[in-house]
Amino acid sequence: MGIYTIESIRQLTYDTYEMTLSGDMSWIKAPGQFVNIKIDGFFLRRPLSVCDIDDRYMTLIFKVAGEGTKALSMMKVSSQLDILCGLGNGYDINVSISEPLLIGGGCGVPPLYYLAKTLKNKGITPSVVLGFNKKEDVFYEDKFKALGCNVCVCTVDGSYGYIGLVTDIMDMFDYDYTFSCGPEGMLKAIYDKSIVSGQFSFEERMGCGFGACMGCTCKTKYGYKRICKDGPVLFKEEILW
Amino acid sequence: MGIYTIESIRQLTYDTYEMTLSGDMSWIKAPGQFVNIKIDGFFLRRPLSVCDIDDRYMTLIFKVAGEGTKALSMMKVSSQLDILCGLGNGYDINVSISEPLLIGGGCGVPPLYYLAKTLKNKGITPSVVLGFNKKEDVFYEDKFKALGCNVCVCTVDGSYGYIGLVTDIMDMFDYDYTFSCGPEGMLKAIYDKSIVSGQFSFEERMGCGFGACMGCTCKTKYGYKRICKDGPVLFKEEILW
Amino acid sequence: MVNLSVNLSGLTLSNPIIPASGCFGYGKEFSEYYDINILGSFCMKGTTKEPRFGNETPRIAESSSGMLNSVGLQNPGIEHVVQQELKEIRAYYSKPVIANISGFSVEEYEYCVRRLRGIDNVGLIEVNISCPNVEQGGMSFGTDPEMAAKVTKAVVKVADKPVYVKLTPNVTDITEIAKACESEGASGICAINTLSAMRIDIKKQKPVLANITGGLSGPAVFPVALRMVYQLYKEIKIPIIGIGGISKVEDVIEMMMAGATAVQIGSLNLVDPYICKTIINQLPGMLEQLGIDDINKIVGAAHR
Amino acid sequence: MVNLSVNLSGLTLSNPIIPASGCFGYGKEFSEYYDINILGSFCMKGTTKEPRFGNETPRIAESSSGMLNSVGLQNPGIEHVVQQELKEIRAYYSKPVIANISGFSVEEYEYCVRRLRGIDNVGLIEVNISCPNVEQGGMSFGTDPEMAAKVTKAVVKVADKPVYVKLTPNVTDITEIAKACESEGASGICAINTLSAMRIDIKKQKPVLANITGGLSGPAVFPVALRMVYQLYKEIKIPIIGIGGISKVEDVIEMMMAGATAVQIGSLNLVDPYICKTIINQLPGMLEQLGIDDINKIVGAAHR
Ligand SMILES: Cc1cc2nc3c(=O)[nH]c(=O)nc-3n(C[C@H](O)[C@H](O)[C@H](O)COP(=O)(O)OP(=O)(O)OC[C@H]3O[C@@H](n4cnc5c(N)ncnc54)[C@H](O)[C@@H]3O)c2cc1C
Ligand SMILES: Cc1cc2nc3c(=O)[nH]c(=O)nc-3n(C[C@H](O)[C@H](O)[C@H](O)COP(=O)(O)OP(=O)(O)OC[C@H]3O[C@@H](n4cnc5c(N)ncnc54)[C@H](O)[C@@H]3O)c2cc1C
Ligand SMILES: Cc1cc2nc3c(=O)[nH]c(=O)nc-3n(C[C@H](O)[C@H](O)[C@H](O)COP(=O)(O)O)c2cc1C
Ligand SMILES: Cc1cc2nc3c(=O)[nH]c(=O)nc-3n(C[C@H](O)[C@H](O)[C@H](O)COP(=O)(O)O)c2cc1C
Ligand code: FES
Ligand code: FES
Repeated sequence: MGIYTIESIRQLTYDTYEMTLSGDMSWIKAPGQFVNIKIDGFFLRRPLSVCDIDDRYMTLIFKVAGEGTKALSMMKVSSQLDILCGLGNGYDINVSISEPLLIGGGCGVPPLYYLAKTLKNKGITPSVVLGFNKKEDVFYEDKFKALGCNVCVCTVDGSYGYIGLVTDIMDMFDYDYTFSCGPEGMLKAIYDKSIVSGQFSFEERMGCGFGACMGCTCKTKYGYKRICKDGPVLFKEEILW
Repeated sequence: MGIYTIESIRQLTYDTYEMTLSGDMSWIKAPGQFVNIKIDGFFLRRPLSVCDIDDRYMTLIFKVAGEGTKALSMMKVSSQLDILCGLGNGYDINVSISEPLLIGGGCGVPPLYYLAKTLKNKGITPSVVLGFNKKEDVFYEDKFKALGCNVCVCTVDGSYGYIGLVTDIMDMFDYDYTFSCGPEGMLKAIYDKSIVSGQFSFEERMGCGFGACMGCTCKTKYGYKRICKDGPVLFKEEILW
Repeated sequence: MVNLSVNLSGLTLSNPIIPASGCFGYGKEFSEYYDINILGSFCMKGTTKEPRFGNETPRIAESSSGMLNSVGLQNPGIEHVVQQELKEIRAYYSKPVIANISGFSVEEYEYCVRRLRGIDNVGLIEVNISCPNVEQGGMSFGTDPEMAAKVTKAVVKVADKPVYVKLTPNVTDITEIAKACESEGASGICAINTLSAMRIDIKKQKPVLANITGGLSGPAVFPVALRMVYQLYKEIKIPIIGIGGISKVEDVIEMMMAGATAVQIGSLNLVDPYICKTIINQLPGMLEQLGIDDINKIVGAAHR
Repeated sequence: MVNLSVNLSGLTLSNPIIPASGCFGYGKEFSEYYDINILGSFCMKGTTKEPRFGNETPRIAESSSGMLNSVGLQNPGIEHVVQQELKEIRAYYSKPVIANISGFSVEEYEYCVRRLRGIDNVGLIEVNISCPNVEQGGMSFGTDPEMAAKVTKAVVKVADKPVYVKLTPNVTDITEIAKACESEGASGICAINTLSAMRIDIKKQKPVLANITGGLSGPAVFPVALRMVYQLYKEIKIPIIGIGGISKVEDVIEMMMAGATAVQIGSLNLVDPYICKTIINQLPGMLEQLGIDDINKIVGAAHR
């Protein structure tokens, strides 16, 4: 737990915000980990994926989904937040892969950015598929491109990029592994379509976010797992739908 | 109900603060009225007496008595407060008096300041007795003096001014009427000691502050009265202890 | 245009928003803040046969997202309410109101309800068998299905308006009490009254309330109230007025989806006197956003 | 120096602060945040005879100053708890813990408690007859004094540690249940478990929790828990562990003044993993401020 200072808030789309924070970043060990944020007036913390991080700053991207994220979006620069950091297992990048495909849908996109950066640092440049509902929802395409990634965007209504779902365009790429994050329906579709192995990041309503309450448990082939502690990332091989 | 902006916060003693606010002052009709303040994180509003007011600004003085007033004391200048204004009957100054004595104890002092000012404007300069526990608690002596009032301060431990209770020193003045505000024990002592008529301002835990919940009712000689609506000021003649 | 009007056993309300008993006085104080004719109806402070002072003060305490009260049914008695309050109300409220009745014996309930016969600005009678703040009577009628049935039966017999029975949450099984009332002819059920609760002043080492315990209300109790309304909707056929912790337009919709035909808002009026007006203004927009054109369509929706 | 140590039926705790069952796992996650040996004790997640997955997700919802859970007693079963968890705990917690036991029949309770015989890092057994989140069993034992008595009797007979029975607030009269347990030999009472509650997702028009209802906990329930502990203290002689909504040091003191010998803190651990440490650090100062040199002196103080 620590106190973090809001350094900037920027509106990315009509309902999505990018926030950078400063504070103790040493808790965060892997891409795909998340933080859990205390927001004044709300009892439970709000989990958000780490979108980017360096020694001093952390970037989060969040969609205004309800009252809590709405309050977060209205916070002022230089105010402070109480955040539990470095939660969850994160993506395991020590798997033997050469052509990974990163697939993100909506507010599942943020953790893939730090993942792409980390892979890049390891000498692997991933391809990226980003799916949104419509043109107005699209964010971070340029950021991924700036990393040198081959990026493809699709929208459900075709108002931007390719028309359709991420699964409609993922075969435009050669890939030997998938890293994905997004709504469960999307994850399931990727699971069903792709013939290679991969890692999938899940969401669940959380009590604690650090493994104490059993609020977020799911069944896997290898027993019960807490999305918050043993996840949010699960390997394709263990997933039970 | 209205939104008021904090213009200044000043610490008067180790636990007492003076706050000035701007906003719609037209609700307030009489000295002795109070306001009811919504403080973030607390369900019930906090009642505070109007200490001073003009067209544009209102002054409140409050002691940090618990969590709510503590939070209030830490608010920042230029932030806003949701306040119900102009509550209660206030002191009736249309009584025929020539030498009123104002007697305030601790955080019962604030409303007497606006009362003194109002009397002054009517051409009556009241005498003032202020009682505190100890030297460190004393505030506003100079403010009353600046109005031209004859002011006498006493402290329970004698560390400042006269030693003793307000009732020990009130007879130093000639007076034909009392206006008092302070702890119930003090009010009762004044009631018992003084042979003239007077008005007494009471405190009670409140649900609404505007007469709707019957949370604050007391018995009087003329029936049940709501401290918040029919009070907080009661006439000596109606009080039942 | 979204339809907001609902029907309570023949009484049509322009919208389902009703200030709850004890939190709106006789409406007068609020009529100074806004024109209260926009309300579906409002519920008067609880009335008993005889005038009552109620409990000693302090009667109010605070808690996280809630408040405790131990007012103890302070009221001027049914005679005064009929002769004076109900007449004065006409000056600022032109629709029928809801009369909330309490008693310390079946006869007292009956007496009060009989006294309300023929009074045309009373549209509905709410029989409070759930007040936790009085010694005998009050809640004790609401914790025993037999007593609840007895009161209901007696009152229904003499009433010339629909009788709604207001239940306490301080029971093991609220549906059992409701069914007893339904079978004796209650036209509807109001749920919930306050949860029995207390606070202690740690400096004085004494209970905050003079009455020791009081009733907890406010947002803190909302999920409990919602659960009970949901349970009731499964078990009874008569309409339910959902009460407890409602503080925003979304809560109204949750409560109706749980099974309430209308809702009452209590404590929130005390801290925000404009809350009912605000919610009534927000309702059409909120429903439109959810794609609903008639508010009656959401009643019980969470059961489907 | 203020004395903080309290005694629960022979088990001495260095202070009265105990994390509550289901909100502290087996302590491991918290031991990564701070040295949990500072705790008076801690209560393990509820254990049943057989391993259980519990209810489907979502299992968590939020409300004003509170949360709802419908975990439904997920646990690896008593055998695994005895063989593995209780052994692993020794690595990071050197004092005796409290074992929280649930069952779906009297036999299951008895089985689990028997299985705990001779295990020296279990200091106390907490018999949970109050879980609102399981179909049969659980709370149904806690709403009927006869059933409560039956479970208590069976368990006390086979236990080699003090047996505390954990009660549900979802009853008309909690003292009646407590007295039944006391008379069958319970060494103490724990109160309260969660209040049955629900939330609805208005966009989906469906309950938020897969299990429909869940248990409300957190600051919202504090005044209800406090009232029940106060009532219990009047009616029973055995010690009470006060549970429900405690979020700060003042709440601990209120709860003890109401009659609790020790307290458990549940939900607050989930949102602030350091809460018990913070409160333990603040206790001596707070008591000194109140002029109290021995915490035992405040137990039940509000009754005097
Ligand atoms: C591991 C993890 C990582 C996430 N990362 C991101 C991210 O990077 N960007 C982003 O925009 N969103 C992310 N989410 C979703 C985000 O947590 C929710 O949108 C947010 O909690 C909604 O809060 P609210 O108060 O606005 O909504 P409300 O609906 O008012 O919240 C009510 C309760 O439900 C919970 N809740 C609601 N929706 C979700 C959800 N989808 N997942 C989990 N809990 C939920 C809230 O936390 C809260 O407890 C993530 C969720 C998880 C579990
Ligand atoms: C008409 C009126 C005028 C007042 N004017 C002033 C003033 O000008 N300056 C000042 O310092 N104080 C004044 N008070 C007292 C002030 O309202 C309390 O000190 C304040 O409410 C304490 O809030 P808290 O959250 O800090 O304390 P807590 O003890 O945490 O409050 C808990 C609850 O008790 C209520 N409460 C606690 N003490 C009192 C009290 N003495 N009177 C009424 N309710 C109380 C609070 O409002 C709250 O609902 C006045 C009270 C009344 C009724
Ligand atoms: C100050 C106060 C007084 C109340 N008086 C009554 C009453 O006289 N009769 C009654 O049936 N309910 C009474 N209630 C209960 C409310 O009508 C309502 O059932 C309860 O407060 C829950 O709703 P809320 O959470 O919206 O306040 C009172 C509640 C409060 C807070
Ligand atoms: C997520 C969660 C899981 C719980 N699991 C159990 C349990 O297994 N056994 C039990 O007796 N109580 C369980 N409880 C109830 C708590 O121990 C405690 O009685 C209740 O939450 C009230 O305390 P609080 O308000 O401090 O949380 C659980 C509570 C929560 C929030
Ligand atoms: S959210 Fe508590 S264990 Fe995962
Ligand atoms: S505080 Fe509500 S009537 Fe006085």
